Amino acid sequence: MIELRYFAWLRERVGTGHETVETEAATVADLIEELKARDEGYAFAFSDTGAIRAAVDQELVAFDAPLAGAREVAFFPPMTGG
Amino acid sequence: MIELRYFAWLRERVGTGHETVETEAATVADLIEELKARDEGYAFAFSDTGAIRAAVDQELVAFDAPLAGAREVAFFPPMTGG
Amino acid sequence: MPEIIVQAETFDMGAMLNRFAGRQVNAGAVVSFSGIVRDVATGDLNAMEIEHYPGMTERALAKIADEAMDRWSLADAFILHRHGRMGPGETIMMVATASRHRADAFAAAEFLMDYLKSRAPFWKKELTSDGAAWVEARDEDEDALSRWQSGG
Amino acid sequence: MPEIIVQAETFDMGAMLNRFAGRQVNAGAVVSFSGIVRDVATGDLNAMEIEHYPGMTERALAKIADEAMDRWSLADAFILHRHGRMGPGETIMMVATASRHRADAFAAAEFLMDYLKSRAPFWKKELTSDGAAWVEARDEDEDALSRWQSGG
Repeated sequence: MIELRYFAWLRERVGTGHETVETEAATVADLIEELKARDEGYAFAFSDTGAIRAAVDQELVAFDAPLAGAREVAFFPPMTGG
Repeated sequence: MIELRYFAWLRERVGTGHETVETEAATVADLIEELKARDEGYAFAFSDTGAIRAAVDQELVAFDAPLAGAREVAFFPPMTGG
Repeated sequence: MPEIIVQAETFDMGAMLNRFAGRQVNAGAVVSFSGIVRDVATGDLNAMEIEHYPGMTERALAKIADEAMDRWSLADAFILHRHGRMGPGETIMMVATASRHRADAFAAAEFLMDYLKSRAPFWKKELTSDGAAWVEARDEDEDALSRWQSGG
Repeated sequence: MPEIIVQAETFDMGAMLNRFAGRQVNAGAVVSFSGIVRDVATGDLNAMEIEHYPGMTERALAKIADEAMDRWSLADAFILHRHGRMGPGETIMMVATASRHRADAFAAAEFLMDYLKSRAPFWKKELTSDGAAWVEARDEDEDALSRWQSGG
């Protein structure tokens, strides 16, 4: 069981800020593919992966990061703080 | 007639903060030579010209700056503000 | 130990600067950066909304501040970033650094800003009379990071 | 039009930062530098005395600030420098810059400091239990100017 979190326009496109999923995905990239296969909303939300960043357990990671042991995975656009 | 001004340790060595002089010196360097020739106090004050800066009419200048038309010449050590 | 504050409430940048400078015992150089909500090009910004990732935000800011403390000779560092809704003219965030050497205080403050812009989980949305729009990340903000990656 | 203040009186850096930031209409980035009297290495600084050249001081600071306004995209700049006697912990001076772009605000503030250090007619004297000693100019302060001379 992994807690998924979405922020900013990704949250708006997915339609929720968080959800819990059962997944066998080995990496962040695998998880994205799984999500995109769900329905057109997810497919649209994740269509431009170049514009998406991911964090595993609140640390920024590359898409090839493994999910073994992860409790929380977050997806969001590039940050715009400051 | 030129008004001379001295600051920081140069003022302390010369023994005054300002004085008025009659001079025929053509440049700042000439004026320094004139002052050094006055007495041992001035000779000591101006002994290390590498450690002295000059301003003519409140603008920093090089020692070869002309004195024609100058009203005020100031001598002081390198600045240490900030 | 750098201080990190994440809050929705407004704050007084001058009071924060005095508070930060006042606790420095032996650091003669204090640099601050403050970010203020500015109007958009079209001149009709009603408000800005900042979303963040509670938990990760504090971790990311602490990590950035620790990195700055490691890279430069700093006595102290401070980051405050707001989230939620704010109007034009309100202060969004502030960083401050203290050092014995001004060059270190300046470099570290700029480093904090560059990293915070692109590595701390905040997202800005501008609300104008045309509606709401997420602010897009700028390539130059990402580029700004590269200079810190080949030796500070 | 940059504001230049030369005074003997103490001042409140936070109040000055708020005053400066508060008059910016469209500049989202405000950088400040404050210099505080710090104790000397031997730990027995009683006071610092700053001598200056009235008249030339104001001209030199205005020139430096104008140069910063020309070089960068600045909305505003501010310099305050004290003279006379001050004790450890007191604020000696402050500069502030405002811009739409943080990189400009940072670069201009650092430029102001670098020039002010070596080109504005102030001289510091440290009073310790051993007596009074003029602070010597540091080569690195002169060196700091060189980077601004090959294009800002």
